[in-house]
Amino acid sequence: RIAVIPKGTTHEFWKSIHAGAVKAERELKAQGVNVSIIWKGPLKEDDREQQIQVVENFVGQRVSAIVLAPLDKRGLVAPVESAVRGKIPVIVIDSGLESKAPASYIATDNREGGRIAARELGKLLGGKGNAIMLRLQVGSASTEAREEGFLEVMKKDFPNIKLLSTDQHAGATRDTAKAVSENLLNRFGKQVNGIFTCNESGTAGMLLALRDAGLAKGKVKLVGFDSGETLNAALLAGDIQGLVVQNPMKMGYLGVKNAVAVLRGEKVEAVVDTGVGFVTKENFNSPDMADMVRPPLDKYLK
Amino acid sequence: MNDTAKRMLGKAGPFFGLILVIALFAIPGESREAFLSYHNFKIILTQTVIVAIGALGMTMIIVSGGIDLSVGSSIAFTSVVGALLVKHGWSTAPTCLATILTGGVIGLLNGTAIARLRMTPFIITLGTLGVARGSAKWLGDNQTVNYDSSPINGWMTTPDPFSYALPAGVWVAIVLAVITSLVLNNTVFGRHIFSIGSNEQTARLCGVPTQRLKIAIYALAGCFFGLAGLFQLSRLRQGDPTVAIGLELDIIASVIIGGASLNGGVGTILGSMIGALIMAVLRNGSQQMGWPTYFQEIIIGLVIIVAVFLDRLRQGKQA
Amino acid sequence: MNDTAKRMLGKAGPFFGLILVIALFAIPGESREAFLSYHNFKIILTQTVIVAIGALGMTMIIVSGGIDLSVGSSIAFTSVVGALLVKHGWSTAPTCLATILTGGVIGLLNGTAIARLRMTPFIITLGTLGVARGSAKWLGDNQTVNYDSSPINGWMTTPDPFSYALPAGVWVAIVLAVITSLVLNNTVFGRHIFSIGSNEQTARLCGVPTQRLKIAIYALAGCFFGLAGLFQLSRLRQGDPTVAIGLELDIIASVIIGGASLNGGVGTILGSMIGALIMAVLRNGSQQMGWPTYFQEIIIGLVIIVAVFLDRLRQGKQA
Amino acid sequence: MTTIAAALRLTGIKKSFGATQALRGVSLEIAPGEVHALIGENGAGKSTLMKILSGAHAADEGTMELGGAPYQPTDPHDARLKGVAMIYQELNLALHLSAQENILLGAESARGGWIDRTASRERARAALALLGHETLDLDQPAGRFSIAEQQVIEIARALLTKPQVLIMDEPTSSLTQADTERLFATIARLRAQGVSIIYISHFLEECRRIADRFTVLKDGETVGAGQMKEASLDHIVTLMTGREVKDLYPRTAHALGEPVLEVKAAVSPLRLKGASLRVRAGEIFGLAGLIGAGRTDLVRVIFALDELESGEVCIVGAPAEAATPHHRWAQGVGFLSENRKEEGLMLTQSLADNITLTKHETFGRFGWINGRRQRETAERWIGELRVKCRDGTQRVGELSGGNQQKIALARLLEHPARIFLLDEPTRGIDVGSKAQIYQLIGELAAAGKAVIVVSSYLPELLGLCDTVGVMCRGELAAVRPRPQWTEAEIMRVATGSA
Ligand SMILES: Nc1ncnc2c1ncn2[C@@H]1O[C@H](COP(=O)(O)OP(=O)(O)OP(=O)(O)O)[C@@H](O)[C@H]1O
Ligand SMILES: Nc1ncnc2c1ncn2[C@@H]1O[C@H](COP(=O)(O)OP(=O)(O)OP(=O)(O)O)[C@@H](O)[C@H]1O
Ligand SMILES: [Mg+2]
Ligand SMILES: [Mg+2]
Repeated sequence: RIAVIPKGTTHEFWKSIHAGAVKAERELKAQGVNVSIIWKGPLKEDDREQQIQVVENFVGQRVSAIVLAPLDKRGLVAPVESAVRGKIPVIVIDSGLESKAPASYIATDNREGGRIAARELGKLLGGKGNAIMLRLQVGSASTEAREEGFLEVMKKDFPNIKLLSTDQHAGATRDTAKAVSENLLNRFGKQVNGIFTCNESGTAGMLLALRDAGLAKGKVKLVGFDSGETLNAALLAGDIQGLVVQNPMKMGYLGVKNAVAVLRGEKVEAVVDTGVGFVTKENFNSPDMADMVRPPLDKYLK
Repeated sequence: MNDTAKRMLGKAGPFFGLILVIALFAIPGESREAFLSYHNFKIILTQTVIVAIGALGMTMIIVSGGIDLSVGSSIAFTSVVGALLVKHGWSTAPTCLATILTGGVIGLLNGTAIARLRMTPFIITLGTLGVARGSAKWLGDNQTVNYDSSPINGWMTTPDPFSYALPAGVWVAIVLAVITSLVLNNTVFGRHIFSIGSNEQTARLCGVPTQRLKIAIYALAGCFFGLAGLFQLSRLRQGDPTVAIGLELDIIASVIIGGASLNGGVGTILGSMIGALIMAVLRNGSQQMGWPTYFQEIIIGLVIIVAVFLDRLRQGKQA
Repeated sequence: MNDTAKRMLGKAGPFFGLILVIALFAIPGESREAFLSYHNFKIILTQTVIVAIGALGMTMIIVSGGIDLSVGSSIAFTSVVGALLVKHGWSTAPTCLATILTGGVIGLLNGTAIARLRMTPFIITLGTLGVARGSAKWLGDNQTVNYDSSPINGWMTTPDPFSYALPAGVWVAIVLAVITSLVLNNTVFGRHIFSIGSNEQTARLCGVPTQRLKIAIYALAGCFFGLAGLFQLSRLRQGDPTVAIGLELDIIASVIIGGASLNGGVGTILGSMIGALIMAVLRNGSQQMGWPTYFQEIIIGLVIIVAVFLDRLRQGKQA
Repeated sequence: MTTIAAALRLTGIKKSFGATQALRGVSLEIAPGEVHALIGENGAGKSTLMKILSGAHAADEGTMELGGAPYQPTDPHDARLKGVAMIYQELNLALHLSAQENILLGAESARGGWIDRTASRERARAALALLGHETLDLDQPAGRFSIAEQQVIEIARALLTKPQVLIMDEPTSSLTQADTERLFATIARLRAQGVSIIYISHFLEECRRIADRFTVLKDGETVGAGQMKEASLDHIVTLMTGREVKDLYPRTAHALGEPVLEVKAAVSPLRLKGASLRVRAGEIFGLAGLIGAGRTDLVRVIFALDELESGEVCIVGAPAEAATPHHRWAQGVGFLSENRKEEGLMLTQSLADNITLTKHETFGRFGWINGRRQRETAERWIGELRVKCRDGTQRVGELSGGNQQKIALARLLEHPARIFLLDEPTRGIDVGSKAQIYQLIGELAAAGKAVIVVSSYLPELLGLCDTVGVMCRGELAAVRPRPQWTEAEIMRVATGSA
């Protein structure tokens, strides 16, 4: 029995990870290995304390292994180390953990994702103009890495692009993101040329605000992070110019695979990068983007 | 102070806190122009609609001496229901009706449990908070519910973003506020709400049907929450089961800032609407000022206290 | 029912809801063994510590007829302060003292504003909720505060996760609960808390120094929140400005589930502790059942209502 | 005498609250147009019986008939529709609502759900006019009125609907004589219209004056009934208490000492327009006056509950430091509010906690309370004042009205004060216990304490006090030794017709 613990359960991103894990489970079963995965997120989304409780509870149940997307790089060290001490191997996916205890770390290079976003936005703007970066939430490690990657490249490679605002947070939901976006666009709408938003809900909120303010359709270039039904449609409609996408299915898949491998006593790679892509209207239908933007969720989750 | 001046101040009174907050953002130079524009007030009004409609229902509940913690979850639930109905091809009018009534049914259940089982509203609605949120995720299959398009999508924006027209949602909120205020002050139903909030025992002994009344209050407030859910749907153009988390605190705060008492018997619709606006202006203004998020939180907290304090001072009410 | 049986039930009473909840998860087959193990109860107890310590302070406040919404933010703020102190090389004892006192100072400010400005606790502490949360992020520079290591880290775990020993935090919570309960029931201070919650006017007329008393209550409760922040620090091993968001609802719910009334004058520490345990068992149990998250939310909501309802039934209290 | 058609018939009514059996099988029969007095000690079950009649409680056993048809009200609303209205003993007002709204509560004038303000105002005025209070400000929130005015509002509410049966549970407990007279006139008028009235009062002479018949309750049982004209007062008292009460106003010999309290030209922002008085140790000082004359204001000012606008209050022998209730207790001044529900009792707390609230500190060491001694003290007072209750741990809210008053009084008597301010101390207390309380007050005076008694019950003032002051429109109009006063003289000064 392998526990797979995401950060939340409602975003499409986590569904893809779930699908990947199920895919691995089915493959292994077909090979005659008896595995079953338990998919369980924290009850309150994005709540560290809750996720710690989930991990503790699984340790209490003595599952065979844990695949975890930690909400915090330090906060979950204690329960993970306690699990490993209890002879339960842990595979970390998606976000890092400051500990040597986990057997393997499988993730997107978020900082690199931020860098890609900056390069592409810089290109879209022709290296000049005004840009805004909308952060997600205080304390969210993966998005903070994206934000830092973005700022790093912007400062280094595009000195002529002026950053109008980089310290506002979109908050937890699409609605809070939309309100913040509206307020920012009211202030800077006349000057801004390009915007980077660093996760799905933030991008969705900004998209709505741009449409309402009449700034969509490329008048203001929007580069987002992660894909999803709404965002894909907006990309094809030309309201979003590009999305940095990750490969969550692969994370889930490799997470379970590696967990089984560790249980069998095999060696696994300590760090696995699942790669990022940049999807635009043009390459949307190309086959190498398929897993990233159109994960076959129905095949595994129904 | 002479009497006319006092009465004038009394009338302008509820706006006191609001004026204070607007002044706070209007004085400094840089962001002033953007903040004081007509267009920005349009944005603020639009952003207030959902909280304001929720606060209408919440005012009735709080005046009656109750509380409803499930409002955020109810909004999420009803917006998911609305999105599913649109997705299944229902036309606009039945969708709206069904969404509002869904909110009404949640309220009806809350009210029935509170009135018949005589349990504290806090516990019942805390339970409903979980149940409604869970059910919303379940209905939405843990995802946002997307649909192609619907006239509902246009209610919270104007076709031309720079026109002087206000979105339909703003008008609906204003009209409902006027009606609710009239009902609270001038109908038997309204006065009975005040009476059970002021002294439930007395109301019962005087022949006010307290149980039925409570059920009616929660059900009606539920309809308001359903309507708020509908506008939430219109704003996001998708049903989102995770929306409006923690909104109950914002809505309750609006009502309390507006002068209502959690002990019941006191409160006005005008006050609650101004309370809702104060919260919205604070958020909008401090974001436009470009303050860091943590600083916004601090300022908003302080201004809430100061605004209410000044208002109490003005009223000379020391209780 | 005969008298002795009734009295027995009365004594066992507060445990009623808890037993019910445990029974709920103990009956079905699959997860039963894991759920009913000693080790799992150790986990549950550890997970209850922070809410329980918060509930101690909150019980005093609610019994006095007040409320404190800022508890979650206070816990975050004090845990950041604690982490910074450790990082700056303070040793354990002064760090603990300073962290607890930080909570006490927040409570002192709340209490002073409530008693002297005579404003509703709801508004004041809603303001503090924002201010403390913002200040925590500011102090932590929008990040978690990390430090190398500290003895504090060990207070919420045992070296061997499967040993029968309980972590220090659990013992601290138990001892404090006993002391607080004794103080509430057997000291002048405690009885005065009940008196102002039951009828503040009367208490004032009878010479109870209501203002000073309120300040003392909030300050003391603040110390409890500071202690909870310390254990939060111990649990996360970092100061996290975003921790414990929404925890106020959990803590207040525990107290209300435990039989206290938001109108003041009623409440027991035993009840509140059991309320906190009920919440923790519900979370733990429903996770172990392997239900989907949304289903857990629904069940937890329902069970809270049912547990309180049965408890009220048992007491035959219809108010 | 046989009643032809009873307007109301109750048979074998039983009711218990948990372990307390309040009614053990009471029967009662009332004819149309009859005024029926219901008499009994505190806690005898009078209010409980009437609450069953008005639908506020449900009976455990027994049947009721109204106008020959079975009658079983589901709630007060139902009872009111069926023609039964009640004035409750405890004031029942929604304090945030205006006087007008309180009078019309549950019976609003409305068209299609919208309140008709003009009609409402007229009806409220008409009801108040019956009581001679048509000038009351209808738009003030009820909470701004004095207790006596609140009582008037409460009575007006019951007169509003035209009931078949009107129940009055101690309507005059805080009315002055003039108002009582007007109420009696109204009662006579209603009786002439064929309304049956059940009248509960601890003022037996009132009952004698207006009632046709009476029923006496004791410990939840009927112990006697008959024609009022044929029964002597002593007979009724003996039925009530089960013993003979010889002297209703026992006097303990006491001597007057040095002045301990001086009030000089006190003026308050509310009603007090000017009062000067001097009270000596061992003196029982009575304050008489009409509703709103400012008696309550005067004692509140003395106790520093309200601020003085001008003038001075001087507690002899105490430093003139900050005046707050807290300090007043420390200076040896005790105060009993006329409003026991709002300012007198903690209804959710135990008898013991209530009685010892002002001196918790003395029940133990280092802030820890010795619970046993606290309970012993409570038990002592329960015995002394004959409080009907389970024991000292019962919650005060569960007691009958008169017994609650006894608890509020017990707290004050327990406190080691030098000066006692008693605002309507015997409100709602039965005849037998009153005598006991007068005895205790006399003993206080004998021990050299000063006592100020505010009362609207003139026989009480004349029977108890050494000195009586009469207030009129906010001014202390005259202070004279008791022998110089008669009831008529007090009324003459109080109404300002001198
Ligand atoms: N809600 C209650 N809970 C428990 N006991 C009650 C309750 N109400 C009344 N009782 C008890 O019932 C008995 C009768 O009370 P009731 O109020 O009818 O007395 P009463 O005759 O009206 O006395 P009084 O003259 O003091 O008003 C008392 O012993 C009282 O303690
Ligand atoms: N609890 C209270 N708090 C504040 N003010 C009060 C309170 N009770 C009474 N008052 C005020 O005191 C004044 C009442 O006059 P007061 O009660 O002194 O008259 P009184 O002569 O005692 O007559 P009675 O008590 O019979 O009405 C009113 O203005 C009333 O508003
Ligand atoms: Mg009575
Ligand atoms: Mg008075």
